[in-house]
Amino acid sequence: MSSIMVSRIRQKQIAQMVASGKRLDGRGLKDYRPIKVETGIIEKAEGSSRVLLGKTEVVVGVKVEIGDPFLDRPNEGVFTVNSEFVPLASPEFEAGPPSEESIELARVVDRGIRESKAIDLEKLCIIPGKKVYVIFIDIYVLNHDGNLIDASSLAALAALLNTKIPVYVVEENEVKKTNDYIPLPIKNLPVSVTLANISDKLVVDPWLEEEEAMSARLTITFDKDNKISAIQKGGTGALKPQQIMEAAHIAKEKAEELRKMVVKT
Amino acid sequence: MSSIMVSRIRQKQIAQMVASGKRLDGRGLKDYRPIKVETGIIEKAEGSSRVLLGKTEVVVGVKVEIGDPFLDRPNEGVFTVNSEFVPLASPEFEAGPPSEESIELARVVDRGIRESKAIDLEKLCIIPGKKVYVIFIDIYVLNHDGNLIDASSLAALAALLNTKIPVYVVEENEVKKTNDYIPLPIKNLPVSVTLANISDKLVVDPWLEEEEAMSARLTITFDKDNKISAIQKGGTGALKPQQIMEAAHIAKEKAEELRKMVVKT
Amino acid sequence: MSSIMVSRIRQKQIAQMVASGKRLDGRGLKDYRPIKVETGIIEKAEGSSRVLLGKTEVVVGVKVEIGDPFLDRPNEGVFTVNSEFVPLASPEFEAGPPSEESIELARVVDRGIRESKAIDLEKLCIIPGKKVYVIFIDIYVLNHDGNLIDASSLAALAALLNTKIPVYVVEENEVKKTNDYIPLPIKNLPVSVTLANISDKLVVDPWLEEEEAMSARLTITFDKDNKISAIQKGGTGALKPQQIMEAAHIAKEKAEELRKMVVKT
Amino acid sequence: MINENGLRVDGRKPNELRLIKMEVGVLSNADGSAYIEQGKNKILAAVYGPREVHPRHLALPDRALLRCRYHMAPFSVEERKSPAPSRREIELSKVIKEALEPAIFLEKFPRTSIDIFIEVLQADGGTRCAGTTVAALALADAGVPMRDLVVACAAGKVDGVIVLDLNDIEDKEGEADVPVAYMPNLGLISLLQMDGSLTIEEFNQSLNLAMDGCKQIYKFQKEALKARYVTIKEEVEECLR
Amino acid sequence: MINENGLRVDGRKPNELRLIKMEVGVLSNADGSAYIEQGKNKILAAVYGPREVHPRHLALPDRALLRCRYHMAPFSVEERKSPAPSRREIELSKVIKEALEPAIFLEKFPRTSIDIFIEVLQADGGTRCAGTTVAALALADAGVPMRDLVVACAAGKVDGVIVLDLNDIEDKEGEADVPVAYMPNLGLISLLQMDGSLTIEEFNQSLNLAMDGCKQIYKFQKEALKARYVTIKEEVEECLR
Amino acid sequence: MINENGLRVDGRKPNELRLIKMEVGVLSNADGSAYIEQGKNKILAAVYGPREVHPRHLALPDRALLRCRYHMAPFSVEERKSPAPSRREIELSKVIKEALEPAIFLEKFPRTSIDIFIEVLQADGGTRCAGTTVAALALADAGVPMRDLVVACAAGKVDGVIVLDLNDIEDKEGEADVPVAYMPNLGLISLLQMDGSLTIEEFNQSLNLAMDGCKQIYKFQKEALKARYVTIKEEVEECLR
Repeated sequence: MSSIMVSRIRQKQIAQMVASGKRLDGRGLKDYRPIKVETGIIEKAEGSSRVLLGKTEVVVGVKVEIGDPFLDRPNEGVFTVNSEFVPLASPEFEAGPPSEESIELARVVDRGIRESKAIDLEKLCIIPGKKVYVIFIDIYVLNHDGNLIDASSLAALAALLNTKIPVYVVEENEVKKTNDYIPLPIKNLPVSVTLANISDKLVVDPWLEEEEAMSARLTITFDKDNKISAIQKGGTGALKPQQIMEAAHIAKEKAEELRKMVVKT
Repeated sequence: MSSIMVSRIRQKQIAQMVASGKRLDGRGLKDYRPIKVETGIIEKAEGSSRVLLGKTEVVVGVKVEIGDPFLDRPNEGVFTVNSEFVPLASPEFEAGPPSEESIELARVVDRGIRESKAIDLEKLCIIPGKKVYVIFIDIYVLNHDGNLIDASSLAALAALLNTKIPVYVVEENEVKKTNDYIPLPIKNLPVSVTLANISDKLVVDPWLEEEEAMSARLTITFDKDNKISAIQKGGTGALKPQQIMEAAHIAKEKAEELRKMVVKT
Repeated sequence: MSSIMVSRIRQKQIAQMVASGKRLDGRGLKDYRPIKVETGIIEKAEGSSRVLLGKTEVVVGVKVEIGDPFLDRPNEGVFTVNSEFVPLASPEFEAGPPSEESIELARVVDRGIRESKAIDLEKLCIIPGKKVYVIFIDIYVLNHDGNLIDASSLAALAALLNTKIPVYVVEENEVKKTNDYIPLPIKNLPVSVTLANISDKLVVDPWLEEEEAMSARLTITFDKDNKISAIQKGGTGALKPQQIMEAAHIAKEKAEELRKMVVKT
Repeated sequence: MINENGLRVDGRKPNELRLIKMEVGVLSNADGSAYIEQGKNKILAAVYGPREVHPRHLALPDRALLRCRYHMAPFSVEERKSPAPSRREIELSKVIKEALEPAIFLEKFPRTSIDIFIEVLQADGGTRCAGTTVAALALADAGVPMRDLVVACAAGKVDGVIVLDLNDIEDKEGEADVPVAYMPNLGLISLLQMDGSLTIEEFNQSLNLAMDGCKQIYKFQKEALKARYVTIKEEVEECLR
Repeated sequence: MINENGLRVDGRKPNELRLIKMEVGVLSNADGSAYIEQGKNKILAAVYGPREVHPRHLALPDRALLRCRYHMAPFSVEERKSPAPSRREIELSKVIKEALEPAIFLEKFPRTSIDIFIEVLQADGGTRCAGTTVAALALADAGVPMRDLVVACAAGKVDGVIVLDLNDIEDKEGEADVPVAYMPNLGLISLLQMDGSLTIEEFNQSLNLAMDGCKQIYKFQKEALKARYVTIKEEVEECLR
Repeated sequence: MINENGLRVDGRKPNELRLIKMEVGVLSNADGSAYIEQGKNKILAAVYGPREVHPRHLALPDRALLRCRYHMAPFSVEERKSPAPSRREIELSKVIKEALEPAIFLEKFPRTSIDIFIEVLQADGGTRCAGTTVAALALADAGVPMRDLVVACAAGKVDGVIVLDLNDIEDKEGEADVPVAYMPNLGLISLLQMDGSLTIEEFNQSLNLAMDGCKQIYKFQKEALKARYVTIKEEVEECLR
């Protein structure tokens, strides 16, 4: 029996279970897998974290450099989110330029941070129009067992909360690094929650085989004030409007739970 | 019957007609297809044009920026010609880095403009050796039905004539943009004419199927004073010297006709 | 008989001969092929050389420019070694980004020069922290008949010894080129010697077919004071520790011989 | 950006669309094509296929391979854009493909590819939505069998007001943007993104307003398709360009 | 960098290894995997295969194709590293592959590939050696049949003294670095590089010291493999992370 | 750039070629090879084929696939050139291929490729012409059956005078450059480009002068081929390098 056939049968099995309100791994439809968050695991990075979401494993490293501001934002620091689907994480991942999935992931995480104004960029200006902090947030997927977006956005937030930035002084228009470090100024706490549509039901935190069985995926990012900062629908299927609103309400609740896991860390 | 066979038969048919002085689309050997030139179609670009040459369709956009001059030409502005064969224009075009045909096209158009000194580069210097105007001429092929070179060089000229550049003032060595615009200074009007060698006869403005049937192609660019500024032979065949001189005389005449279409616009 | 079969038989033949102390081309195990070194062959380059090692042919060109120093070495010039395996040199070479073999070659030659401090980088500073000489050493393989590393490092050394750099003067913080040239300051003379392990014997300077028959390759670079500056093991086999030390002693002797060929040039 | 009369920077009311113009069948080489102007957006779409897949190993045994490339011309934006695809263009290519895929009977054409090319000639905010709308027209023009058309429109929040079909400035300076693609007969949403800051209630309003916008644009789509097939061919060709 | 008591910058004696921690079977998707910490080095290795070769034309008729990718995370070094493979990473991928290849019975799996991925999460000098050591563990974990394990360690010269297992500063500021990979039961050397300046005699000492280091690390390798198979599975999984 | 005696910057008369030196069969791996010096130009060409096509899907059912790569060494020009092919090199590869193609009986070798590699070691103006001339020799050396040789030379206008075989300075500072490739026995022109400013009459003169130059260079080509085959092999090999 071909592996495509096997996976078809498996997908049917998953769909039937979800239709009857159950999941193959025993979780309830709105349950996350066990989550573990560690921080400070990369001493050479200014901030870092590792998140385990079931068997999905993601490391985020934050590096801090000095660079130029954007022309239209002379008084603000700059950050970028980059994601690597390194081939040790999955037989599906290949070395080479980032895949569209990897780019989508990084951009969804980026939007959550950017739109919630999680990083206080105005505090990251050193010389207006000339020198600002540049924050590199690198997402490194080490094992792919589904729902990389939630694992990555959680890891990104944990790593940002863990980040210390060097203090610089300006002497005669020259920037000088001191030996002091202060925490990266954080103003908000965006957390994303992803739901999959399987058999017309919404399940939270789909694992890999559920992702193969789902028709569509919806990721909603909530900030600390329960406002939505980002949404991304994925997958080749479509959703009913009422499903979307139902997903939003579930996500709001789940986001609060997840946020507590990171902030307490 | 394979599509290669069909196209062979078609090529033979075209060759036989040309041998008897006729063309499959009813044109005389020295006739261009209907030409339509529009300008100012992209409001956000400093200059733009669209040229329809039969079913061949090309859009050219001109963007103007400030940049560094070349080291050996400190008092001159800079221009570049770039061409994109986007895949919506033909089943033969592929996404990715520019093909050799696309690069050749851009370089032939570039040579016509550069060698005829069409753009008055010396008027495009803002601070000698430091800041000059940089003119980006982007050729966008939207539908490929043959003779892209003539359509593109006509569109490039039309777009340049349509271009307005912002006026800059220099205050304390800083360049400041004003709200004024002036026309891009144009000194010459290069126009290219392409002929195909089919059945040892020269036909002007080959369309796609004629390009497949031709043995060689010759493009000659004339400036407003009837001087040749650029020549490019293409195709895998060869030409007799007397054919080349014949082509030059035809092209001179045709170039004048085409030039009038653009200048009147 | 497939070409793979042919080459297997050939490899066996080579291995058997080496086992009995002989080589297919009549050389002794410790003999180099005939070597010819020419310099100054590219007049437009600041330094150049051509080395023939049997049928292996390598050209090295040295270009000298002005550029920025590394941040952590403000008082030193910069050099880079680059290698091109151009497709005219071998049916195995392909156009495109450098292969891992090409990168390895360049880096082994680079290490020999860098670690022996062959170029006196401190004399290549023009304005500390701002302007230094940048030396480009480009290795161009024209015919590949084995042992590219030794041919290339010999050619690189010959080209460096042949290099004249333009004299610059600093006037009001501006760097000005004069018409004078001085020799590139050279402090050391690294020479690499490569041995192949075939039938558990070491042979010096393997040619192409020996490289196909060898289990491993060892390159050892000695400086003028008989110190080792670089070592690189290659190939998919392994070596005994005593073989390595034996190789080191052979290489030391051979390196002295080769060095005389270049220095006398 | 909302004045005392409740009007927007370009004079529109909050729930008002920009001027929209659509044309179907505008390119002769493509199997299907369409053109849209929505505000200052000017976007072309072309469809090639179902056709042989290149490279072949990408072919799917049970359905057509759908591919989509959203691309912006270098001159389409204020500052010249490099022609190489940006990360943004790669993401949008993916979400537009996923917006169109549920509408297409891909299973009817196993081992083939259907390739959608969207070229933004001028960008003025909302290009992913207008690009989706025009790509659906090109698919229809190519005769690709579809469950429903797909039509897209954004809503969002500007100066505290929920507004429809944001233009470039509103998109950049506004509080939130919610692009939505909708299959009007199936009542399903196939593209949904959001960035900015909205309460759940505001998001709900935006989603509903965007669907309203989609339904209005759907009428233009149907008219454009009718014009392609009903109006006399000569007349069409004349007014297309 | 050697103090009056003959101790090194991190307090080690010349012939002393850094702290080493190894774990086998740490990733669920890979066919084999392992993790190593050596000083501040933190490195993961995964093995996929023997499996079908992609692209197919690379398949070898008489043996498995061995491929190796050594790669550093952008945050693994002081200054952020671009994720695109550097020339250094390409060279190290090659020498590590050649260090492992003599130990593997590739001829048992014709027409397949065995792919080794090494990810350096944090780099502290000696990553090619630690990467080789951990990759050998991942190969064993994947059940790839091997003639011997491969274990790697560097020796070198710092402040005139021949020392074992150089850390980042010693590597950069020292006089020479000699990375060595060793197959302890076969007594063969499969990786050897050197840069710096050494007499033949000093090189001989370094080579011998590096082999001594390899033999010590080999013990950790065996323990880690034992832990993977002998210790109760649950316990292993708990302490792995 | 023309002095009172009507002589050019390098002392030549207007219709005088630069010094030319050619050698055939200079590389042992290639199926055919040749070397040319024309003024300070130093150019190598190699031909591989007819051989199997890689990648295979490029093979043509009815004739050989001709490919050509014109490439400049980084050290061949005043300012170091990046080794990646520039747009200029890509264009020249195309026009040189098209200059050689009409001379080759490609139909004799269906499903194979003939690959021409031209490496400019030193550039001094007119490299595309000298590259075409030397590539034709390499094709002949490879035993590729040809209708005619191909020989190329430029003419142009410098200080108002029509001159032959422009060198680097004349090319850059002159009024026009007309590179021409010619098949001397067929009397056909297979490469023609021009840039600068010429009346039709001046162009006619340049074209004729370039053809004259080609005919002269053709004699050198024939001698070089003779030398390859007639002269005693040992002698050849000695003087080649």
